[in-house]
Amino acid sequence: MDFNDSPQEAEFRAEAVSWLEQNVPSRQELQGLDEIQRCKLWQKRKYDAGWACIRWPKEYGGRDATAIQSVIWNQEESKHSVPTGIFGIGQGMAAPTMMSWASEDQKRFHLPPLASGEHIWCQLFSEPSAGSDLAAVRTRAVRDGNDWVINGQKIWTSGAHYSNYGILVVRTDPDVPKHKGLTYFFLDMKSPGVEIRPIKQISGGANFNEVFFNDVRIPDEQRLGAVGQGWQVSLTTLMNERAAIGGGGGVGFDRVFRLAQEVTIDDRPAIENAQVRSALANWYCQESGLQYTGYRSLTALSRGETPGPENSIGKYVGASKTQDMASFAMDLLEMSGALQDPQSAFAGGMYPGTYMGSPGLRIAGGSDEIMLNILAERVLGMPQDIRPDKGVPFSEIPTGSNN
Amino acid sequence: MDFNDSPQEAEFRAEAVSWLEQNVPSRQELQGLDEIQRCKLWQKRKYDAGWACIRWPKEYGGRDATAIQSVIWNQEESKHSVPTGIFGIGQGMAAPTMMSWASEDQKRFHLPPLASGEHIWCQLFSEPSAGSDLAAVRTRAVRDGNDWVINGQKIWTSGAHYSNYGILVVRTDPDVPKHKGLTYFFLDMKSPGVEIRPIKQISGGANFNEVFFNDVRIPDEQRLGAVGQGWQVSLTTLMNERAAIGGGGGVGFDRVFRLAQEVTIDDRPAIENAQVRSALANWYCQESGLQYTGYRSLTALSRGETPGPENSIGKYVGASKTQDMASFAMDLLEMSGALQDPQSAFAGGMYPGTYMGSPGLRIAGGSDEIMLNILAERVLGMPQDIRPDKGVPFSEIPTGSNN
Amino acid sequence: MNFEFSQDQELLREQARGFLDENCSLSDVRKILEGSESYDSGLWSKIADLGWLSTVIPEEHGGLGLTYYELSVIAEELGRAIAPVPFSSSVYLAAEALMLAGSSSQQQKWLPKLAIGEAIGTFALAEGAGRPTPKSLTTTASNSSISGTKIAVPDGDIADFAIVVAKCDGGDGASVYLAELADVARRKVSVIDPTRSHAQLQFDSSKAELMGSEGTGWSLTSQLMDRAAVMFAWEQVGGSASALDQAKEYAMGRYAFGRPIAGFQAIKHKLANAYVKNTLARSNCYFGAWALAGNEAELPLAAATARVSSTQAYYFASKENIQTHGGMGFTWEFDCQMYYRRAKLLSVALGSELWWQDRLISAYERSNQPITA
Amino acid sequence: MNFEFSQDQELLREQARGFLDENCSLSDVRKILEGSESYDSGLWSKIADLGWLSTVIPEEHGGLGLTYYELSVIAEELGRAIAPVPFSSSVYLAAEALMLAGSSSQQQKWLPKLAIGEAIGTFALAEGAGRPTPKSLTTTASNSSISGTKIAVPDGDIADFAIVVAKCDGGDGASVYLAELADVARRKVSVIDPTRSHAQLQFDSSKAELMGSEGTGWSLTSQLMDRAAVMFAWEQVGGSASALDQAKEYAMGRYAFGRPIAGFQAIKHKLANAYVKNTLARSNCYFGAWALAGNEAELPLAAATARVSSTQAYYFASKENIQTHGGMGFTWEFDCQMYYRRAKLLSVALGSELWWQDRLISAYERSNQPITA
Repeated sequence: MDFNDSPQEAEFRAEAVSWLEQNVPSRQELQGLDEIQRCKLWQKRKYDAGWACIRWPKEYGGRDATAIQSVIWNQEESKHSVPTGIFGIGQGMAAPTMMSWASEDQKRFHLPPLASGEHIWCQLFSEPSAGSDLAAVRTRAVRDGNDWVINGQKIWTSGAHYSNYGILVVRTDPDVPKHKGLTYFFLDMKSPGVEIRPIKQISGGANFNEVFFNDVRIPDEQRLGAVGQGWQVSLTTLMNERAAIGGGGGVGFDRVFRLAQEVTIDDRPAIENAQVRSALANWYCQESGLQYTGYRSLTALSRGETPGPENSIGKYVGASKTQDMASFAMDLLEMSGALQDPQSAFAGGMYPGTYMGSPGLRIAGGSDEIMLNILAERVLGMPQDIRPDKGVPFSEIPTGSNN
Repeated sequence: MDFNDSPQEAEFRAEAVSWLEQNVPSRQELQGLDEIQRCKLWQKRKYDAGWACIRWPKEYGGRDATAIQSVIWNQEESKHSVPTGIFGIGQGMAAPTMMSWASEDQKRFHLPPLASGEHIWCQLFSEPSAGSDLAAVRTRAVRDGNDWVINGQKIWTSGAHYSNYGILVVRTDPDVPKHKGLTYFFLDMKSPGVEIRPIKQISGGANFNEVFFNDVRIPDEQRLGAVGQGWQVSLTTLMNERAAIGGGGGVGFDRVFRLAQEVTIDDRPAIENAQVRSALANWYCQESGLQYTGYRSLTALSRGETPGPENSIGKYVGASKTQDMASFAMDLLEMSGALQDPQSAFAGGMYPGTYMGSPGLRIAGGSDEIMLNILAERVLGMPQDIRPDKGVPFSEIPTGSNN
Repeated sequence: MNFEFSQDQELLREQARGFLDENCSLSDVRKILEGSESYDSGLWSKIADLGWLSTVIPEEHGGLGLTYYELSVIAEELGRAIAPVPFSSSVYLAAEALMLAGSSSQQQKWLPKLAIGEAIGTFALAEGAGRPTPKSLTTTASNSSISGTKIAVPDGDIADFAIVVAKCDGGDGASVYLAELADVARRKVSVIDPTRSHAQLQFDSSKAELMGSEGTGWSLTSQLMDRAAVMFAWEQVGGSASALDQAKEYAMGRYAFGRPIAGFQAIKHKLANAYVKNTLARSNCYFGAWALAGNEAELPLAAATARVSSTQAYYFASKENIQTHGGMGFTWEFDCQMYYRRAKLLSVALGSELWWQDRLISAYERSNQPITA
Repeated sequence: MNFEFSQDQELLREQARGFLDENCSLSDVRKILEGSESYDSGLWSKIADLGWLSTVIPEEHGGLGLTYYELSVIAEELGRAIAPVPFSSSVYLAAEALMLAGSSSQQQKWLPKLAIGEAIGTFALAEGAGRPTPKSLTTTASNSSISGTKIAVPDGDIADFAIVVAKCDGGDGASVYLAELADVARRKVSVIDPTRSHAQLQFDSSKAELMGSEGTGWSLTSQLMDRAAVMFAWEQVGGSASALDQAKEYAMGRYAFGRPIAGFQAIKHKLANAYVKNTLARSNCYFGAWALAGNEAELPLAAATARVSSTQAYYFASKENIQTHGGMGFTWEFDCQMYYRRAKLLSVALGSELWWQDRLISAYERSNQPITA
């Protein structure tokens, strides 16, 4: 057992390392560009050299790399502070869906610009009344000639305002059971009738948008899968959802450990306090456990196996850990833990900032409760919850005042 | 706000105190008697002086006392180490059921001997396959002339072997929905065909029994409520169930606090360790919270109101607290915390003893999970769980290999 | 046994809740959250008119001379409403400190003003990361003037005076001073809960009057902490109960998979646990109120117990309220955030959970009376 | 990245599990629980025949000279089976101590015997309530003899020799001695887990050989604790996984309210949380095995991390296994109790959770390498 690469892995890593060293954009190159321009510059450079979306087939702009190679690439790339991140949904979720469900022409047309960063895609799944219960989407699509006419609202769409395309799940038949009445499309985000409004979060940030559809027309060619097959198509997308969401936020063990070395309790470093030590030890066990669980799944990849459900574990454990650690760090600072003021806040207000951001980690990408259900059902093989909505026409499923 | 009696309460307390001082049996009186004889002696003495089951109407052997008076009496009686405890189920659960459902003759015949301690009653409700789901009892009763013939098995019956009578819920019609096919009886525990076997618990004790019924005959006169009305009758019994179960066992805050003063960590008293202090502080908050919640419900009684659901809170909070404190105390003792040996175990092995006993506290009288359901449904008014067995004939309700 | 509020006190609660429903709805609180006002001055003056500020101030100082039970009722309702007013600073801390240690002239000067809201007072202890100790305290005093920086001082930007803990070589290492703030350099600082304003106070040989006797600063602070902790705990319990109500209401009306999410055991048991924590905390607050009202020897233990359990209850209820709301609970437009912010502010305001846990055990070690649970 | 057991090691696991299913079923364990035997001698000799006892003992001492990865696999399976044998005392502690500090003559004398199960060894540190310190240690040594009482010593009633920590004025305050027990007064004592026997050893100027050099007792003990902790953690993780399996199996087949209780979120989420704790603990055990196998500088940190997380995981899984079984889980005839008993015994055996939490942070303070989670 070791943490080392196999010879082939080592060789590949070396190649990646040297290319990165020579090609990571300098500060000057990025000077004066906004975040999106920076991301696009770097993505294009990788694409031209064959380092973009390396797991993809060559003909779609990839490199035909293996799973472990792409992990190695990501490890090495992440060692540099390079602008990425706006492509995650397009390359990570939309592309795999296109690969399994789009026509050959569509793939050859849409995938290369996704790889090169020329096109940015977003996801239009969740709705105010369809969160954990995603299949409850109400946004309607009605056939009109060769087009479909879309009306309704989506929510939690990141990057909607700068995306070229979006993947979309809508209801085409409300009179059949809810999983059977869905259809899946991709659409041009510049289509008339698409209205985008940012959502302000309790953390103050606005990383998400609401997207409204008023008689938006989508040509039937942009349908993925058959009419009514939308749920199966979305599963392809969701299987690729980056569980990266909510790994941990800014506040991790080492940071709070160092804080406890810095601040004092009764004139002694807080780290000497047994209660502080005990709390930190438990968090270390969680972080360490997640880290080595990750190594085990990398090993599975490296052996050509598919890793287990550790991603949902990481998301589930990491979110509450982050929330509790942020709260605990504020306690260590006592009254000044509450400060968010740029001028006087400790560590730039990172702890209250994380305290306000962490509730989102416990919800986004599957709430704690959904994660536990997934673990119980898919890993332990326990029965699904009773579903009174099973087999009921969607239009007859009861809803509440808060839906 | 104060902890004082009202004038009438104070007067009543004084009366109780003085009678107790004059009548609590001396050590000599109890010499040579077994536990049951001791309990009966004390109960009879109270009865003769009008201090038995004081809430009951005089004509049934009581004193027509108020709820708060009976609390005051219990407080004062419990200050003396008097032998009680074998009458709890008969006086606390069977009697109230008889009062609401038995005939006047039956009440006059059965209640006075219950009050005087001449008769002991037990409860025959739970079955191996009917625990949390009590209405799932399978023990059958078939009508035969004026009798009912009982076959089946009950479990968790305390005092079965020394009880004169038992209250019994059985299935008289398996072909109607399960709550509708039950009927309630009381029976003479000496009836032919009743077989009693003690159950050994993981704690080593055997406070409960299995009771088997082989063609046991019960005259129809001993039916309480109509045929098929057994569930409603049992609710009367269950409403009176002593939530006293699982108050806490031997290990409470003060004991572990003192242990932490006694044992050392790195040559300093463990109580100086901040982690120990923090854990103890949390347990103190729970015990204190339960105590004053109790005082609030006493106040409600004293004002003639009916107290809320704090009993289920006490049971729920107390059980896990006891388990965790016992485990924690064993940790404080390090290796010798594991000792159960009478000769060398610390504090007579109380901590491992409680560690092994406490899992029962979390199950008996309603599991943690049932308690949370009760709080959510009856206190917060949240919906019941979905019940696939609703309206289904009992004989068609699916069961598993572990039922 | 009479361990309940009296009918008059319950009547006061009804009036208080009715008043706050009308004058301090969550949308009123949101105005302060989103606006630039330090507090809701309209609400503040109405509260003054109701006499709440003067509840426990003796009649000779223009107060109502009522008991801490009445103040407990008001505190719980203010906490439930997340009221954006300097009540805790002015009433639980400043007025309390004056009644505890103020000279009769100090009392005569300030208590009547505090009683009618003509003046706002506060208490200034913290000076930065961690809790000050006799060793770490940097604010100094020399003949009736003090120098040093206090941050974060609740309502420091709007207060007329502050009770300031300053270093002192004799006695227990500190003395308490009363400093008028008119000429003191102050800067408003933003905190986790913008509905409560805070400031940095820069004392530079600023005029200040000694309170109590020289070198009794830490013992006075300790007594003040116990007294204020009971009232803070009531506010926490009120907020926690209100957060639970909000979560339950939402869950009842939010459907997923064809049923109210309130019907899922994950939600039922989550909220049942919040109810349990709230109930225990509230009962501990009763104990605290009793000990404070009678100035009982149990006060330090009762205060710490109420404080620790209500801090834990509010954290749990406020974060699980957001969780129960799902994504919507994380949006700015929803009100869940207000409980979550206030919960954290209150938990660091008087000393952290760790600090009070330690204090609880210390109090038990001193009193060391077995409780018979 | 190759952070997994090898195919050969997985093959060993299959064989081990198959063997234990056949020779160490829960009903076999129950025989020891209910009987008067100190251990399952039949199983013990079969285990010796399989060579498990000699896994990491060097070949020149009659061992297989395999790695700690193989021993980890065996440890997890023994833990899973709740095996009632002196494996941990003889292999993780006695043999380990000999390899760590034994003179070549001590190694030559004892390791071959331990390797084939001809001798059983153990380690004797505890002397009563709390964990001994240089100050509190009472067992004394004077030229090659020791005096004092050790309790509770695992397998002390059946061991041929014990590695004993005794006070010493020089060095770090203690020395480690090897004492044959044939003539030592010993009394079997009952513990929370009767499937593992323990004894009180009364040394009275009993002959004993110094191990390692005088005054290195505490540092040797500390190293031994780290090495043993990894193997104990594997046993704990194995038992915890097995307890979870038992809970799940029961819940699938136990119906209430017309459905398997495994379908209720209260049970689903309870067991999902057990799975999460087990998975994290198991991954930490991998880290521990890696550090032990390579004698890496990270060993103290890795050992403490594996130990703390597996102790917590096993306590949770074993108590919630009983809870999932309801009333039946509390009956003697059901097997849930065996996991619950073993979980507690293992958690106090090498030092409590508190002790290892503190040790974890101390190790991190020394190494202080940020982990990149």
